Amino acid sequence: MPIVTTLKADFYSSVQNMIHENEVYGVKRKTPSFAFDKLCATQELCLDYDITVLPPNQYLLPPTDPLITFNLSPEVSIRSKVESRATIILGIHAYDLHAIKLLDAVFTGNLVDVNYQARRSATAIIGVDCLNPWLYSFAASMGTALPPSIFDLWLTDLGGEYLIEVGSSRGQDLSKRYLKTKSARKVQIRQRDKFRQDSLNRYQLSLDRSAQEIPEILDKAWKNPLWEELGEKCFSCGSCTMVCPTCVCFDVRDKITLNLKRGERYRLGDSCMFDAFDKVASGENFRPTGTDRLRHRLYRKGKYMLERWGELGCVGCGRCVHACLVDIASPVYAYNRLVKEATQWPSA
Amino acid sequence: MAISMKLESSLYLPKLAEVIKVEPLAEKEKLFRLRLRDGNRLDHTPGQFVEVSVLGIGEAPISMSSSPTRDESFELGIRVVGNVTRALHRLQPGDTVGIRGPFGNGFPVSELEGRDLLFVAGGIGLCPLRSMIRYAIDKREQFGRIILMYGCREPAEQLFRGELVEWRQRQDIEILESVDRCPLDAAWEGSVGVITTLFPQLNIDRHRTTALVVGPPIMYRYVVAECLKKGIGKDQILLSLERRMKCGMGFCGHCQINNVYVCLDGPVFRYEELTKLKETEV
Amino acid sequence: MRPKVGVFDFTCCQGCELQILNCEEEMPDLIAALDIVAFREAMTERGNYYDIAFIDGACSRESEIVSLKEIRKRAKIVIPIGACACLGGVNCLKNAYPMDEVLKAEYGEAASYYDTIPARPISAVIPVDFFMPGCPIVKEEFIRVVQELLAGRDPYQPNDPVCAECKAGGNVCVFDKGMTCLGPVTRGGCKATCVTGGAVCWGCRGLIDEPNIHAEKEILESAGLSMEDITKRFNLFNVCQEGVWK
Amino acid sequence: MSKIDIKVNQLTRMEGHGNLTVKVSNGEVEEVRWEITESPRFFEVMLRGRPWHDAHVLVSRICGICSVSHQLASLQATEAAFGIEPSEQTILLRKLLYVGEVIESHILHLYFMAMPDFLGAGSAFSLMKSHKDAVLCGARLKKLGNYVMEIVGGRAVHPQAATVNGFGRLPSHRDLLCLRGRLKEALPDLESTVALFKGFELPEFSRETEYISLTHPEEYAFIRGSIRSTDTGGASIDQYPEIANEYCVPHSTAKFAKHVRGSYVVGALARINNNFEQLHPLAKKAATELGLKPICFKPFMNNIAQVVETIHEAGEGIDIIDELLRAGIREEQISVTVRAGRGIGAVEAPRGLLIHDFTYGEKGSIVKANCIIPTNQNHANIQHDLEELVSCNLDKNEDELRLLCEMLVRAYDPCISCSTH
Ligand SMILES: Cc1cc2nc3c(=O)[nH]c(=O)nc-3n(C[C@H](O)[C@H](O)[C@H](O)COP(=O)(O)OP(=O)(O)OC[C@H]3O[C@@H](n4cnc5c(N)ncnc54)[C@H](O)[C@@H]3O)c2cc1C
Ligand code: SF4
Ligand code: SF4
Ligand code: SF4
Repeated sequence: MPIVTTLKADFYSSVQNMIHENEVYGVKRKTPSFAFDKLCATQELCLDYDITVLPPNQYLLPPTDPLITFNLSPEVSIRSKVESRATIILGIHAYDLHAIKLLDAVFTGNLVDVNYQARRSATAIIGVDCLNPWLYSFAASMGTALPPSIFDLWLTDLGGEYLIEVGSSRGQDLSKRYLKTKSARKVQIRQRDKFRQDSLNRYQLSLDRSAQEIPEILDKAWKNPLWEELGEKCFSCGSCTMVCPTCVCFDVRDKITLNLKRGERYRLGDSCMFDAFDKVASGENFRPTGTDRLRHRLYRKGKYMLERWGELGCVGCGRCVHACLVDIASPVYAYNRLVKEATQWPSA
Repeated sequence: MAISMKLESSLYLPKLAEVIKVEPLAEKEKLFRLRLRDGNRLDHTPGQFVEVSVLGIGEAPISMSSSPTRDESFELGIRVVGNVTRALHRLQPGDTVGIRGPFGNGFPVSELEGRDLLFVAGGIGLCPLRSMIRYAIDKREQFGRIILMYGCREPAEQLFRGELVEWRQRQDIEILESVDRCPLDAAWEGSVGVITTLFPQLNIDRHRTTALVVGPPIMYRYVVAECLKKGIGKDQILLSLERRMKCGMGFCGHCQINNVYVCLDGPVFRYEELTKLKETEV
Repeated sequence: MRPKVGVFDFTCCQGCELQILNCEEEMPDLIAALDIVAFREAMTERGNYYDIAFIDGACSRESEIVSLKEIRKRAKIVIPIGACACLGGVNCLKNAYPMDEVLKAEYGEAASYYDTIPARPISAVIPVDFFMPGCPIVKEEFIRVVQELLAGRDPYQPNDPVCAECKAGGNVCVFDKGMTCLGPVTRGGCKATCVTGGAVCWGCRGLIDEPNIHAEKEILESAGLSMEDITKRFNLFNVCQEGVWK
Repeated sequence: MSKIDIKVNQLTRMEGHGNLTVKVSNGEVEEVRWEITESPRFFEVMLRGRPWHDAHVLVSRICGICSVSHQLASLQATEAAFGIEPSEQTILLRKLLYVGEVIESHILHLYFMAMPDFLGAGSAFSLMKSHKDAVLCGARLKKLGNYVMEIVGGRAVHPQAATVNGFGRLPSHRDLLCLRGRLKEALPDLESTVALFKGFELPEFSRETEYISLTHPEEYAFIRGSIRSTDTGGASIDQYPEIANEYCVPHSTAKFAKHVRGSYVVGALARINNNFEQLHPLAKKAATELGLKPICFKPFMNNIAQVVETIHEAGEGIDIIDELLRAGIREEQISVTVRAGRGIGAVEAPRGLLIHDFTYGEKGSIVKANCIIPTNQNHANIQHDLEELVSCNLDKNEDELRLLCEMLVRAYDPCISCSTH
């Protein structure tokens, strides 16, 4: 696939055209942070950002997502409901794209979740390299600071222009339709690689071991007192999961009209950190304490998802590190502590 | 541009089923006989479950109680505990429910062929086991001994009393029954005490026997210990687990135990597998 | 048969009843689905038996205790609505003082004309079947609870802290802006409307079932609040849950 | 009618709990009594020790219907105490927030509390069958008022965005454009409201009394200004204790008030009587059409004054938005420096003059608070009106007289839970 360049000024006017003809979700300022939101004007777009409050998953797995609709009267009937619209996500960072790769594995693997799939295939992804990483991010050490090859277009800010890597035929079409490009020169590609390399060195948080070792570390850590130490402080507020790009758990509920004639079944985001997540009707709660839940979450991120879906469940974005008000949610902190203490505590 | 697709392939789309018969089993339990509106069979394996919807209330995972060896209808034994089950209990013949599934692995039926089957049921646990019991009865010649150990809290809580009478009369099934306590006015011929008190009377060939255990979580630890004492292999003790469950397909995350999903990898587990899971203390 | 519904008000600002009237869009369907037989703020007609009684306001007079008991006798399902009815709400701030002092402060010489007792939630006076917290109640929640009751299920009671919906809604946490918040221990279900609306969570929906009070105190203290500030903060809506706090 | 014995326990379609007693025997009025039984909540006590940043959150809970008024009065009291002058943008946004409250509150009264009387029904719910269009028109306008408060304040009841010296969250340019459109679209509904109320026959009753409201040289006063009386002219807001003269009556948990006569009136009619000339042109036109001009001594005309003010606020709303859009919405630094001192905030709640008077200690907590509520100021006048209304309607039968009395009380749109704060 080709690599091209475009002048920044040209790029921004192309974005204006893109907005005219498409539903474009881009990164905007949300003081003191940034957020994905529907773009109305090109001036709103901020491509030089460190982190967004929420990952762009909301466009693939909306907070509430109807699954079926039904009629109860005059006759019972059920229909599946899939809402999707052609969408462009503009400005995604590499770690968030890695997360989408994981979602793809979860929702379009052996069993296909049509609600996800319909939206996913209607969504074009234009990403951008994160050259000035966020204080809390540790994507470099998770190996997620550079994009997996599932993007349509990928931008790198070279100063006066963007270097654009075309990743798919949809990207090709977008580029043809909207962008004024020249092919990239070798020196520009070298420049990109250098910028990327520099950015990797700019991450302030990092794992003390390679990400591949996390499952092994966790294998020996089930009874580590760290879980208790952290878990005691947990609010069970689910903030860490709400901001996480790889959290996919959901609850399912029914809604019915006041005249009891029609209704809808929808899913909505749930969290394994909530007190009642594992509670069954008999009253049994299989993960009754904050400690149990915190440990489960960090095992899921560091081990279970990898074993089941082939990707680590943490992409190192750092959102949970910052979101947790009692500073206990950080995977990098927990994994590093476990590495340090691995020799001091008996394994389970 | 909004595209609203109606995809019939959605895994969340239940099939409509009609209630053809409702039978009380005990104070809080009823047996529902259902048939899919499209006339198709569910073709389940004993031990599998379905997601039953009462539209407008919600969905609940319920084990198949009937054997696939019979006609195209199927049966679910349901205890009232909350919203969906309460709504189910309000249903009358002719009413409609939604059914998704069957889900889960079920019992390893072909592997069980030729073996002695020790069914250990606690309370509502008889519902899922009944599916396998009836399967074994219908294909009686394919299996060795069939032993049913059934424990309840009180005689009045026994489910499938009519069938128990039938089974007791058969020569080819052995039945051991217990109740935790027995009111003075109740007629009761079985033992009094928790289900494990039945084990001393049990004589089995430990090499030929597979135990199929379903009951409340606290029962498992004690029953497994007894089975092990009898010399049944860790891989020949099968347990069906209950967890909170929403989708039934490994997406929603609720039923996860360490890295296994009860809905996909279970609900039937070998005890041996469970010993490797740190979150189940069976 | 449409269920007979009564809406009653006690010591409160009647904002929760107004929230019901604010369901403008759903009003025709609500009226079709419910037989509203008592709703003093909006209607003159009045019935004597209720399938569902919604009660707005705290109890703060002897006469209110009598009326509440009467309503309980006539109603199948009693649902307190709003912070005042569910928690006692702001009304309980006066409980810090002796009642005769309170009366005197307001009425001076004429204090003896009037009576008041320490304010308390409805559940402290009569058994209740559910509660719909919030100051004011959330319209959507009211509609949902009615729908669920009509459909024949127990209404769903949110029990996750406000933070969850706050984060899921994409808010920047107010702690990042140098403010403080009761979101981590307060019962959600309001879509974190106060944070979304530019303020902080004041705790109007009461505590979740198992709040981590210790951790909340810790984060408020590390944000610079004194124990006195923390107590005041918490007391705005939750005086009656003070025991839990201390 | 020689003997009449009216006892209305808990008047309906009204905010709060009030009872009405009328006794007539042998053509002689024996007793007329307007009685407030609402449970007092003691806000002045609750306010003691509250920190400055949540005083407005607390006082908002004085009233669910006019929570914005209470918030603004208290924010202004706090700002006055701290010597803060909010920005032009803040004032415009507060006015806009107010537009929402006035529309919502007036429409709620007009359509849901007053209208059933004119159409011989017990509630707007029962009018859904016979007068569906009118009820739906009312619902739409009410929703509009709520929508304004949602956009500017965060939600309709106890909005959250307004804080000391600013707004915690600002509406976006897009929000405002949308809001402007909605206000414009509502004009036909407002015209129908005029036509509807023009068609109602208001009871003929007039009694000369005093009307008091805020007044402001540059605008039809809602959120700022000084005091003005139809009897005694101007006064500054810190003279309020000499104006209100609150006193207790044994049968009422709410205080009563009087100025130079035995009673006075605040509210929509008082504002129109004092500030008629500053009404928005659209509102003036409606006033003419509805036959309302100052000074009007007919209490039932308060309903009409509310119609006129609703139109005024809709017109104002559009103008305010235009001004905000011209200047562009800017994020502002909200800075507050705490100091000890006293501050008085005065606004015109939908039901009339509302004053909050706070004294702060060194650390920015309230040491003393006083709230003067509109309906308190009307209670005595309601009582006097009732007395006269009964004595000149002794020819009516008991039911007719009861309805007339109830309608009179409702015409004041009393907010009793407020008045028994
Ligand atoms: C594989 C499998 C097979 C099963 N087979 C059967 C079967 O054959 N027969 C049978 O009767 N049951 C069976 N069950 C159990 C059955 O699924 C549950 O009883 C059912 O889901 C309950 O649903 P409900 O809507 O009626 O109850 P709910 O309304 O969901 O809840 C019931 C009770 O649980 C508690 N509860 C629920 N949610 C919460 C919460 N968020 N917080 C706190 N408490 C909560 C409440 O106390 C409530 O009273 C099976 C379960 C599984 C997983
Ligand atoms: S676990 Fe935390 S750091 Fe990892 S992907 Fe999720 S939010 Fe980001
Ligand atoms: S780890 Fe932190 S963010 Fe996550 S649930 Fe616990 S307290 Fe909330
Ligand atoms: S603002 Fe409050 S409710 Fe929202 S996340 Fe922060 S602490 Fe929680």
